Amino acid sequence: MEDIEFERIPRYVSATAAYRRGLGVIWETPPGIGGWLSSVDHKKIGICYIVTAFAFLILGGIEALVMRLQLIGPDRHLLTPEQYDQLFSTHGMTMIFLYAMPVLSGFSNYLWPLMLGSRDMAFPRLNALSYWIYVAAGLFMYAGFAIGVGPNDGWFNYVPYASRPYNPGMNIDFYALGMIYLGISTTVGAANFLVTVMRTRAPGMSVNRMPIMVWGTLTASAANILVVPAVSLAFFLLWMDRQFGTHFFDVSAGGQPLLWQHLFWMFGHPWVYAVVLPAMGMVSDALPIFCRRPLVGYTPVALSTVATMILGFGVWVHHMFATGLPNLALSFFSGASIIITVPSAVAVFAWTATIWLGRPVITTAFLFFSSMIVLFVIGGVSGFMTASVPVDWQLTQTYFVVAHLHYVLIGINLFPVVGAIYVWFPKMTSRLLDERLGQWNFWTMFIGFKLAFLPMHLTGLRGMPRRIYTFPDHMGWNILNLVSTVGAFVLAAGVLLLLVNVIQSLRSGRLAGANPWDGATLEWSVPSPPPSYNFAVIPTVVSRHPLWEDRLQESADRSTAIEGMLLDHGRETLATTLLDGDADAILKMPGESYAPLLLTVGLSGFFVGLLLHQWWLAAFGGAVATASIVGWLWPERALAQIAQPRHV
Amino acid sequence: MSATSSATATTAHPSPHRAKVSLAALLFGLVGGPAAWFGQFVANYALASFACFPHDTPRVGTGPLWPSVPTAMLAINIAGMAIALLAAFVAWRLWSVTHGEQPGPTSHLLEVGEGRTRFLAVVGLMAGLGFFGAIAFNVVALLMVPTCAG
Amino acid sequence: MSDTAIEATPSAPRPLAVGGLGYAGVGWWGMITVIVTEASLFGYLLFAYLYDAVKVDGEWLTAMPSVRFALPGVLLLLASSLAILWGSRAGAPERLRAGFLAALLCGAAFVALQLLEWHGKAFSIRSDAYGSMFYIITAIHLAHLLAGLLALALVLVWSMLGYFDSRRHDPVIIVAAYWHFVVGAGAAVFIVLYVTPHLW
Amino acid sequence: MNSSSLSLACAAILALTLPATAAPPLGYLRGFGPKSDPVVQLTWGLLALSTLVVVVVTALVVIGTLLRRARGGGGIARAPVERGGSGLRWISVGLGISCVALLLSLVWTMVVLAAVNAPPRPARVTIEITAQQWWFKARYLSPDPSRVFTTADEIHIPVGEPVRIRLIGADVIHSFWVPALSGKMDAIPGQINETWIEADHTGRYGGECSEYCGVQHAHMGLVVVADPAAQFQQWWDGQLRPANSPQSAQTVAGERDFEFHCGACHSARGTAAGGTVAPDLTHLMSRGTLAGGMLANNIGNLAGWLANPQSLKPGTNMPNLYLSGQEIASVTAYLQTLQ
Repeated sequence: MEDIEFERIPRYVSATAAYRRGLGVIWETPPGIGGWLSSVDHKKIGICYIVTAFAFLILGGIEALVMRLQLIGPDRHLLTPEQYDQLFSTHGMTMIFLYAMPVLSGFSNYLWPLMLGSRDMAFPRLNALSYWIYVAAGLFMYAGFAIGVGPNDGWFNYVPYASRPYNPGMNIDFYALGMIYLGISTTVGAANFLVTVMRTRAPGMSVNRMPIMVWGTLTASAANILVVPAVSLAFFLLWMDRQFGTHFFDVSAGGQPLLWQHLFWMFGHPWVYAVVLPAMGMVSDALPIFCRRPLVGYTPVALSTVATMILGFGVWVHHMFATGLPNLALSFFSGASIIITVPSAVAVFAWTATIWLGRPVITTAFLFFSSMIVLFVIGGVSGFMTASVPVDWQLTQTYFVVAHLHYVLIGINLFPVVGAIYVWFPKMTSRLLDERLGQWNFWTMFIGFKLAFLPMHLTGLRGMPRRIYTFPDHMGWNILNLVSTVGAFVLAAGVLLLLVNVIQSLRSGRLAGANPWDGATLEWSVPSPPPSYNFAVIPTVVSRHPLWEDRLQESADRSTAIEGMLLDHGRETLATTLLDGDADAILKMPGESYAPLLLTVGLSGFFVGLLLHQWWLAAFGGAVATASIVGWLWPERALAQIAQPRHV
Repeated sequence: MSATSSATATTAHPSPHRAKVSLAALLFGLVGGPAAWFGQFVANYALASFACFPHDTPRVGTGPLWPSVPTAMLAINIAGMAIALLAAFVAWRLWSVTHGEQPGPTSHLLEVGEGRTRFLAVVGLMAGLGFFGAIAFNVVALLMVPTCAG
Repeated sequence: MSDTAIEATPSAPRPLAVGGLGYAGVGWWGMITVIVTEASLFGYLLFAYLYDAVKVDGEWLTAMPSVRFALPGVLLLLASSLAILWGSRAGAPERLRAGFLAALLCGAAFVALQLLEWHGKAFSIRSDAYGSMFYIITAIHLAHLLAGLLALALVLVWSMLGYFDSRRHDPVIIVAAYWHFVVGAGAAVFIVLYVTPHLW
Repeated sequence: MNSSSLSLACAAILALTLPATAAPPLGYLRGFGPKSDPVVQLTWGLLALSTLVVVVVTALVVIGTLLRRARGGGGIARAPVERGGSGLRWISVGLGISCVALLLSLVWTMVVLAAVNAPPRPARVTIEITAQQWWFKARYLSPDPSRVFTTADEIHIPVGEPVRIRLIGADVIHSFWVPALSGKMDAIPGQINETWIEADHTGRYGGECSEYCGVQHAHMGLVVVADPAAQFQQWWDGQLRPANSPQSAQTVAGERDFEFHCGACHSARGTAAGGTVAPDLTHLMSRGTLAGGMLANNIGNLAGWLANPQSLKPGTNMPNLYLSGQEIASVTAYLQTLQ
């Protein structure tokens, strides 16, 4: 018989080997394929996310290289127009939806509980669900491409070209249903991040002590739960139009093509910020480690992260400057798009000042982060140019925009991510990446990137429209395109060097120890790789830089991860209050579960059924999904969800 | 992080002055500016676009659907600026109550940022002023760009 | 301010709720994120309706919508919300079950009214953009309501299994929050679909 | 090697690759009229400002790194950690300068927006352009119905006069773009967009659809020809004439074949060919290009196009007609008469 435990005064102990062993037994994922499929460990899920996202990055990169071969010179016939259209659409879909956001989710998944001093995310099973759905939705979206009917209307998929009369194949159906499906993954992931940051920070970690990366992912997640419904709805309405003859976007029966653009960009532009803000946060957290000083201007940088997102909700129409909206209406969006430069400038000046006022140690990671500042500024000013309505009337839909968005996505996502791999790979694997190969990796990527995309600004200024599968001679674009193609291959070689470094270092890299870079935040206080329970005792935080307190000497208090609450009655972690991180409750964490996988299988059946009009399959999948949800939510005694004692 | 200190030892609360300020005022200081900006932005956008392009044909050379639209937009704009300023003022008041929350010079507020209440107050102050500026940017458009195409 | 003293946390440890009771847990906070994202969905849905309505060249409405079914429906929803409020305030399991059962019945009656209204409409989802919008908005709301009914039923079952007492009843407050949201969304849908047409 | 010298190297490569003489046909860094001139100045202004910002920040990052880098070995763990200066002045000064620059850019943007909002004087010519997969139909409007006519892909305008463009999207969304004269304006089904252009030099200005519109988006060009006023009137009058009557036996046969094979889609006014879904060919030979600007209008291309449009422009709405060699020759000969 076991009595109900409603309250407990947690034991404060010093972490000893015996406690660690006990926690290991409680938290360890069982070995084997079953353990892997049912694991809810945020560290495993985080690494799975990162690896899967890189797989998609490589796929998207190969698509890009094929397109660059087609565009190496005028009038090439490597690809048919239809092949080219599917390639550029799939490339955009892959990089924006299947690489850029998931890779950041992977890092945040891995790092958040470690940075926040918690033992897992707030909803570990939801975490597994968001990963499985991401994989399933990615495969779903690629299935069309694999059988030759990939999306072919670009990543923003404008109607009416995406409507059935002009696009009768299944191409858009794969994309539409896949995006709705992927939206579920993004939404549950974002909800998980939000509750994690609101409820499971270490005691003492008030909102002014959170790492900037946490601010970044928090902001991105808040944006996601607000805007993902817009795109899911848009794709759902489009699918209804295509399959059931409704008229949401059909002009002949009172629908509006521009409704698509509004719904898409209300989502699309905030999303663009959501895929860069966490990466900017990585730079804000990791660049100072290599500059050997705290970030300059934490408060303005934290605010600028949030302010970017808020302003980001008011710039969606700058993708629609040429749609005929009245000039005054456009000018509001012009103003918002120009002023959004201000918070970005705050970050740039803060990073630059951190370099100038620190003593930078030039490692590969530092090179990626510091070059990111420059790439960010180039992507920023080209964005600033497109914010000016009359200028954008010329720039939009040309290669200038292609250059801009690649500077933004590669410069502010890929470069920080690769830098972050150099920083946190030792934490994940216990081995350092090779620095010598790292330098080669950096310079190859940097030079390749510059060669590929700097000329594209000029290609655009010389009038080359985007999304054309070939171009005639004598347009003044030949040499620029040749240079871009060469650069794209150099960039690809740089990414290849990264993979070589990763594989080689996994086997024979130098051992890292807990804190190879002498970092300041909590994740560096645990061994590499961290134990399954992360922290033997719940750490107490008294400043923003727990591991630098002795050296910064900014207050008399000291953070600790040595002594604290033990919490070992099963899987447990601490809930703290929203603003101040006061200890509030003991959370019971779920163990391994197949429910997320089963729910994903059910949902996959549901979406495949919808795609193929196999209503029995959709109904069956929906029933499996509903049953998994009910089973998942059924109160469990082990999770302290049932009031009655066992003997009743 | 020191291995010798104890979690049960007396550590400073992150916001010793939390009892001195009302959470509602803090919240208004934080969200007043952004909310005012977003509200006036969306309202003016809706007005400007519908008044000049109501259905399927733009009103070129005929002026807006309702002659009072420019005035209305300016009024909305000014109201937005007033709310943002008010939020900044409230945040400034809260900051002056709480800026002694942790020792150190004023620049510590922005850099070290200790003291959760004063951190939020100073963030509110910056947000209020910043979004006041953002709304002011829209005045430029209202004053310079004709309401509908000629 | 002269008061720069640093206030110390009381070092005496206090008991913490195990499993995070009610608002101290994570479930209720998770539901808030669900509500925010679903509320956004309804926001975009109603935006889409209003956008097509104001941009259309010519008549938007096929016929002025009748409130014959919708008004009793929305009143039923409001009544169900009150029943939930009444039921979830109490520690008594009988009152909880009575309140949730009443809400469930009100919700089921709303579903019946909705189906009756659909049945009697002169236009279909394929007639024109208005028809498409009308049916999709009411259908998406109905889907949310059905999910809410399932949740209410689960709470009833769990209550009958004796899972809840006056301290541990997280699913009650979580499902109640969701139900209030569904009712609120229903009211918003009612205002946009049935009230605004009379305003222009 | 550091990133600024690298950027310089890139700039040098770019400079070398650009023949200074050949102006790119779709470039927009030079304007040719009151609609484009203020925009061109603004573009250059923002480009210069942007370049300056990039150079300054790059220099700051590179110089800061080089000047301040930790010297001596021992690895990162041995390097001391200290807060040093607050650095807030960097942010406040940087933001101050940025805000001034941004405000000036905004004001300049609004000035330009107001300047190009409406033509300097009322337009006397209005062209209704219907964009469709993958060509532009141009209808010249006039209060006098007898002066209305339709042409395709090549539009003439009087030099020095504003011309109003009414844009109709016939199928999917397209965009009307003549870079030297004006920025883009989309042609969207279900709504009519209006814009205007004006050229202050005579000449041929290239244009292109710039909104992705399907498989042949790459080949949807147009040309704007700015003529002196008298010549423009003459051109308009010429366009009103019906198609020339065929004279030779081959062209008479060609006309018959044309009516039979092409007339369901194309028209030649004055003949039985009255189709409206494809370009009006009444004065085909007055145009410089074929197939949405893809091919130069000469006899060889015309014959090749008639023989196999799908191989030249895969996916185009013109089907392969499987004409015999004789039919191709006669239709080509006939089309040559459509001056």
